[in-house]
Amino acid sequence: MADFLVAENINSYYGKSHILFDVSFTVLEGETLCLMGRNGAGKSTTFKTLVMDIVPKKGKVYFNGKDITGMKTYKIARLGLGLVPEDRKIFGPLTVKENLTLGTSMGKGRKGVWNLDLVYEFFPVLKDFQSRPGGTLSGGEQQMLTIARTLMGNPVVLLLDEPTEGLSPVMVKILKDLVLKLKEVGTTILLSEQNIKFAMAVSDRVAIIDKGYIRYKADIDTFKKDDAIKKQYLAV
Amino acid sequence: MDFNTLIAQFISGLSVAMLLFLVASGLTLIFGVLNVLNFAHGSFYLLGTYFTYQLMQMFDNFWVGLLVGVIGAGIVGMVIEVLFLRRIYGRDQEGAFQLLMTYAFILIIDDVVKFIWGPEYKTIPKPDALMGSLNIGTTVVPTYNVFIIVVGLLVVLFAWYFLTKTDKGKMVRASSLDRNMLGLLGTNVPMIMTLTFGVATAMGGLAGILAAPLRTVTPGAGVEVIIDSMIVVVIGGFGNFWGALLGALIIGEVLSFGILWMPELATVLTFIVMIIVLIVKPEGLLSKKMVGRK
Amino acid sequence: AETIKIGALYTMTGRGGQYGKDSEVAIKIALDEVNAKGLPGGAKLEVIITDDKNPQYAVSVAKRYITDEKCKFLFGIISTGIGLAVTEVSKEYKVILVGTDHAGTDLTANKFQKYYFRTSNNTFQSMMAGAYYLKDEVKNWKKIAYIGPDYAYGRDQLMELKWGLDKLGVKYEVVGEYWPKLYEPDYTSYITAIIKAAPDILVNGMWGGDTVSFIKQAKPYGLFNKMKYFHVDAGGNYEALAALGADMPEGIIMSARHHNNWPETPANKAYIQKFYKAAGRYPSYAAEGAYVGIHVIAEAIRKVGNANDTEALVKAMEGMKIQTPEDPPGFTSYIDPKTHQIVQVQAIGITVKNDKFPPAKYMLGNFKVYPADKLWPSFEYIDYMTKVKGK
Amino acid sequence: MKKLKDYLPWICYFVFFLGILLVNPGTHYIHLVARVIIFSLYAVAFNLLYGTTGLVSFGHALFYGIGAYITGMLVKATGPEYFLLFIVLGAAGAAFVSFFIGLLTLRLTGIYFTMLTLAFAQLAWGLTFKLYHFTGGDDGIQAIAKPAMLTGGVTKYYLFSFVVVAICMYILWRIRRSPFGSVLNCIRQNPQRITFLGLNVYKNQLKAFVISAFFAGVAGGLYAGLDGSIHPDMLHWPTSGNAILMATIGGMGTFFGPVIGAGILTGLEEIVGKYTEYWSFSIGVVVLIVVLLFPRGVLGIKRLAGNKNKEEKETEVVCNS
Amino acid sequence: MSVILEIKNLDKHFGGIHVTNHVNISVKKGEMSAIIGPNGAGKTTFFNLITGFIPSDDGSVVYEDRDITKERPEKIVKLGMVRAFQVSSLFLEETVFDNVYLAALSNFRKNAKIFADRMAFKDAREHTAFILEKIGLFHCKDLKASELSHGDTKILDIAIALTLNPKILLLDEPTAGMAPDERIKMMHLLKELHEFFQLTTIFIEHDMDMVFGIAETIRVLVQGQLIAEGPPDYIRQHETVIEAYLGKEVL
Ligand SMILES: Nc1ncnc2c1ncn2[C@@H]1O[C@H](COP(=O)(O)OP(=O)(O)OP(=O)(O)O)[C@@H](O)[C@H]1O
Ligand SMILES: Nc1ncnc2c1ncn2[C@@H]1O[C@H](COP(=O)(O)OP(=O)(O)OP(=O)(O)O)[C@@H](O)[C@H]1O
Ligand SMILES: [Mg+2]
Ligand SMILES: [Mg+2]
Repeated sequence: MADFLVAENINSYYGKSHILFDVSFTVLEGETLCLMGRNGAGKSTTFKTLVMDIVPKKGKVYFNGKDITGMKTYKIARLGLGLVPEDRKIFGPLTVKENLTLGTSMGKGRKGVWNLDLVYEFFPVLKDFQSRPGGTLSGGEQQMLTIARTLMGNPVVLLLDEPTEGLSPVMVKILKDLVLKLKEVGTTILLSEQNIKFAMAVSDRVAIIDKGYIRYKADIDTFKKDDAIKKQYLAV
Repeated sequence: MDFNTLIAQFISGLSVAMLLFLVASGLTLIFGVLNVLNFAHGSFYLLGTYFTYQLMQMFDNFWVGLLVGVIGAGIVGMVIEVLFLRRIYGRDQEGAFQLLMTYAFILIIDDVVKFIWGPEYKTIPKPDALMGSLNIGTTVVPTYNVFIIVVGLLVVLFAWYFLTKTDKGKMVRASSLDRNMLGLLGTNVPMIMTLTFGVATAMGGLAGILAAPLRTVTPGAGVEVIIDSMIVVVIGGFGNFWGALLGALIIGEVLSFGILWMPELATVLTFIVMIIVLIVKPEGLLSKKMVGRK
Repeated sequence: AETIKIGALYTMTGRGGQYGKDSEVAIKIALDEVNAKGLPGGAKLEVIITDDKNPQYAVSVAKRYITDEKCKFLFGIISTGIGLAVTEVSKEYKVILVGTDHAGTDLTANKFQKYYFRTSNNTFQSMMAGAYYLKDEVKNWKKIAYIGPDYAYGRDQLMELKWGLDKLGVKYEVVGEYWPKLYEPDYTSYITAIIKAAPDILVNGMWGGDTVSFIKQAKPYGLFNKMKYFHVDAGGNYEALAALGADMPEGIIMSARHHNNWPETPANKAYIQKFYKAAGRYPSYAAEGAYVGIHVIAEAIRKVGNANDTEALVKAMEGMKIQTPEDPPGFTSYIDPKTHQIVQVQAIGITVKNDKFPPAKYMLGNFKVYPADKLWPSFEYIDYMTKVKGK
Repeated sequence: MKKLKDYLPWICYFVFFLGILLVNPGTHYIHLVARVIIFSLYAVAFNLLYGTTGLVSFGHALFYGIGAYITGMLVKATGPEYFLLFIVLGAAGAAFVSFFIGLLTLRLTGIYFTMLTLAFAQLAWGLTFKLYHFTGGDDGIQAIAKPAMLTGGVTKYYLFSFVVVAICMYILWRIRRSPFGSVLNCIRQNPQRITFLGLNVYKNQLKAFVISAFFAGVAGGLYAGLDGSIHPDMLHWPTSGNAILMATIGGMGTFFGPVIGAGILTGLEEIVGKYTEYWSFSIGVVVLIVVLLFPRGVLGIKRLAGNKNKEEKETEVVCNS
Repeated sequence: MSVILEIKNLDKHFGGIHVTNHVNISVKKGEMSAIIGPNGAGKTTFFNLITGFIPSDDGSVVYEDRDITKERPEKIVKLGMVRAFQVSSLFLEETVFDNVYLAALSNFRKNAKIFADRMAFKDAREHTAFILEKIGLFHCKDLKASELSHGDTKILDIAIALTLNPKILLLDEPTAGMAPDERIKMMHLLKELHEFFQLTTIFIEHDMDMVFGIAETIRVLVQGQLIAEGPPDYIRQHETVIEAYLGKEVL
């Protein structure tokens, strides 16, 4: 296993507000790392920085040994970093199917298993609704569409920002199976989650971020046992 | 009113409509795709014409001029998009800033044209092949007008095919909705936007060039077409390509028959149509009410 | 020596921009002539030109000219609307305004004020000459149709022509009035409607680019073979002849306020030659009004001996005789003392092939000339106008 | 102390516009500043819609023009004795028309609204142009007399305009700071939430539209008296565009910004027009610069500078309930 | 307890989909209830229908013996049925105080005052302070809404709703996207508010701890139909609910 996605001392800002302070971590090839933390801790900001949606003022991001700091978002996407954003960003007036096909553009020239049929197999709802405008889907349906859309591009690294938000318990279960399946085919995953049970079920390692600082890193078994940490940063 | 007059007047309306549509289509494309109200669209109409004029001074060939004019208008459009418009995307009150920025370009381009080519009226002759007239029944229709109608229809077909049937077309539509997300999915959004703007301004140029043999080529001519084409867009439904076509047809025909029956009202007829449409369907004839949810 | 400043306002952008630019050239030519000849006390004339944009701005500039730049004269103006706004300033500040282009009859009729003078003809003069032409030169007609831009200029011409025809006792019937907007780009529907109305004569009241568009669009419909075309205030403007080139139909009746090929006097030829040398193109009618205007001012200053006594200058201009490029042999233009309108002959012609003034391929020819005093002043008409339009 | 800071702009306002009379730079410049005063009312009224409510009207010239035409035509018809009353009637006329236009246009949002207002204003412009027996058409209407006490020298009319405008500005200022003003300000930010506060977005926007039109009408009426002449150009779209320009240049997020914008635009027009016929090019370039570099306008720059320090401090405050 | 909200036969189609299928619900005054159901079951739509945000195809909504089926949303709010949003809906450029204060002005019907100073209303000021105090946002009243953390924005959203003196409070996924600790805080807060104000509360949730923790009644919507209704214990055991929604293994 190689260091696949590396954040090195990244410092990110919104305008003048300093959000991330020297955030560093590494995701190994094929593993699932879960980034945890309270609301406003900086998880989403970290995700956005990794794909250069926010360019860090300081620090570097490496993907597969290559420095991608400051690269254009779409180029990073074409390298295979697929972000599933927390706020979904469905193309409302476009149909579900059109939304899905838009996802393929990041997968150009890369092989992978995902295609329309497989996606529909995992999310039958989407098949039923394929010719409806994406904007008319319910909150949870949109969440599925967002994930499916990114999968269409056969990402090498999947960045999942709170994928279970707004999903019903059954759907959360389905999603869990999906993530496990993705791991099986070797997808590297960076996850952010508030649903701890879900996180524990799929992650290999855990990092905790608080007020923009990485406070803790451990593998999942150590973390499970470390109640003090859970209490301190996650209040559970 | 006899049948022949009706036909003649109908064909006149059609020909008026097609030129209106050619201008409005670029406007509506920019609007529908980039969410930009390109108030300067008429300036590209003007620029295309002057480029063609310049080329015809050198080569005396309408078709070469046309080609160069269209491409020229597109290139200027792309340069403006890259250097200026791009910087205001996503700003608060973006609409107002777009308006001001494109307004600034009306002012600038008009003066630049005057500076380079002078204030006098220029002439672009019709190509020889399209000189004469055709007889449709007992009605005389200039060949050139028929040519414009045909070109208009071709543009409609092409745009329809591009926007709804091709992947690029889908990207173009998506980029009007969420540029950021599209980028995250691996699409080179700035390039798409630049190209779209270029295509649309080239269409503006095309409209100007096709109109030139029938109209007066002069600085200021661009501003005059913009309000009419905006009304077409309003009537048809903002950003809707078919809407622009329908709007243009309605305006063309209403004007055409209005002139027969109520010549006193000619100058306000378009506005009357617009107000009626608005009362009945405020979002325009072919625009679906947005079903987006947050 | 003293510099006498003239504050000029001209449209320099958009459709009317060409008139402004041409006037600018003519002003330079006239200034050279005037200053070379000399003014009392070795004074020099100087002209400041500003783009007038719109009436509000023009008024502001006019006031600046007077109060800040100490201009002794206001000058120029292409649009009647701006002329009407600025004539108020002239009246308020008692500074002479010499109008060189705008043709609205009002300024020398119902809206007359004593500090206003005009050195080009008004629409009434054109249309009255037109009425004579229709009566005497055109045979066997009864039905006329009118098309003209839907604003004061277009409306006035029809009113004046009708008044003139009635006055001359001509019997006619108006079978259609068409009112496209100013700068209408597309006349196709009007053209088919006019052909349907089948008048004997189509009277057109457009100017500049609108004339060009209309003729280009009407020609392939055969409109010019189906009726007589009559367009005597601005139809024969050189800029339209130039823009139309070979597209100009032959034998249509037109006129303008100045012609480059008529009269073929040395004065006219010299003026046109000078203009061509300075600008690299032939002038449109507007230039001549400006050219004459400068000479009128210079002449008045010479008579009075200075430019400070406005009342004396007004007196000097009233009734002033001045030889202009458009005067045929044996005639001298003069300023009507009652209305301050320059009185000139009107020459109406028809289009004939003539490529001596490229890029025009057709110029006017077969001129019929209408003596000045038959046309203006017509106090009867001024009364009529005052009744219709108010003071 | 807060009070004084609130009133500081007012003090500047009075000091500048009255002080200029003491300096007495000459008739032309008084006339110029009189234009600034009148335009500033137009721009501030417009900004109630634009900066506050978030509605980009591109047809405000319509209301400005109606104010001017009603005032002018009434004076022409009956004489100048009731000049002030006619200005009020003109403004009322503008408000009346704006009510119906608002009913139609406010059903649409964003740029759609913008285009519609433009279309209506162009219609009115077309009509003014065309109905020349009634409006004088393109020739406009001249020799609009002023009451005896305002004639003779521009200073009297300057003072008169100043007083009228100052009163209107004060009213608009109060409106901006009233509960209603807050509602408008919040409609811009989140209309859906306004609905679920139990308030009707449409009605409030309509009110703002009518109020804004009323004061634009006052400005138009005042202008009719300034030059004694009116013209369809007052209703043409560049006049509407000027409102957006003045508000943006000065700072649409502020109350007094548009006043500064009016000053800058008028001054620019004066200076550029004086030196080049390529004024439209020059103005275009200035607009570009403003749009690109000073999106918050002149007054906004100051506010931004003030905010910077504040922002940095506030990131320290973490509000954890 | 009397019935405050009576929904009869409510029906809604979107194109071919039957989103709300002849739903009958009666809500008792002072009840704390939850609506659960799979994604796309029609929960949000249900809220949209009863608050007048979208029109229903059929059926009626009777609130305090008054038919409000065709009322405009702002009218319904004025009558006391108030909602907070799934994605918090705030005035981002305003301070926390001003966000709530505007609601207070609306509550005291002072919003249309066009010439008074907006801060001149003592009752509204006090009410605002009271609500902020109550909900625990008072100490950050001068922060801009855009500067709040995700959790606080949701609390502020609810604060705005409360300021309107609701009789019924409708909450669409109040804890979605919240960290576990904030979620627990929110749960306590809702319970407290419910008791303090005697509020009838209906909330939509996917977090089962929350649903089973505080709801007195749970209603289950599946494909637009109300398939079960009852106290937590009953729902927990309900075969169809488990199958359609909860799943065997609770995550
Ligand atoms: N657009 C923005 N402008 C300014 N500050 C922002 C912006 N977006 C987020 N922030 C601030 O940045 C900090 C980190 O936000 P971020 O969205 O990364 O948190 P998060 O860990 O993803 O939280 P959550 O679990 O709520 O999604 C927060 O304090 C937030 O208020
Ligand atoms: N405007 C609309 N047009 C068409 N279909 C719609 C529209 N609004 C909602 N729907 C459909 O109605 C169904 C119910 O949607 P709703 O948002 O009420 O679900 P929900 O129960 O809130 O789901 P979630 O828990 O995922 O938020 C969904 O299938 C959705 O796609
Ligand atoms: Mg987040
Ligand atoms: Mg929902």
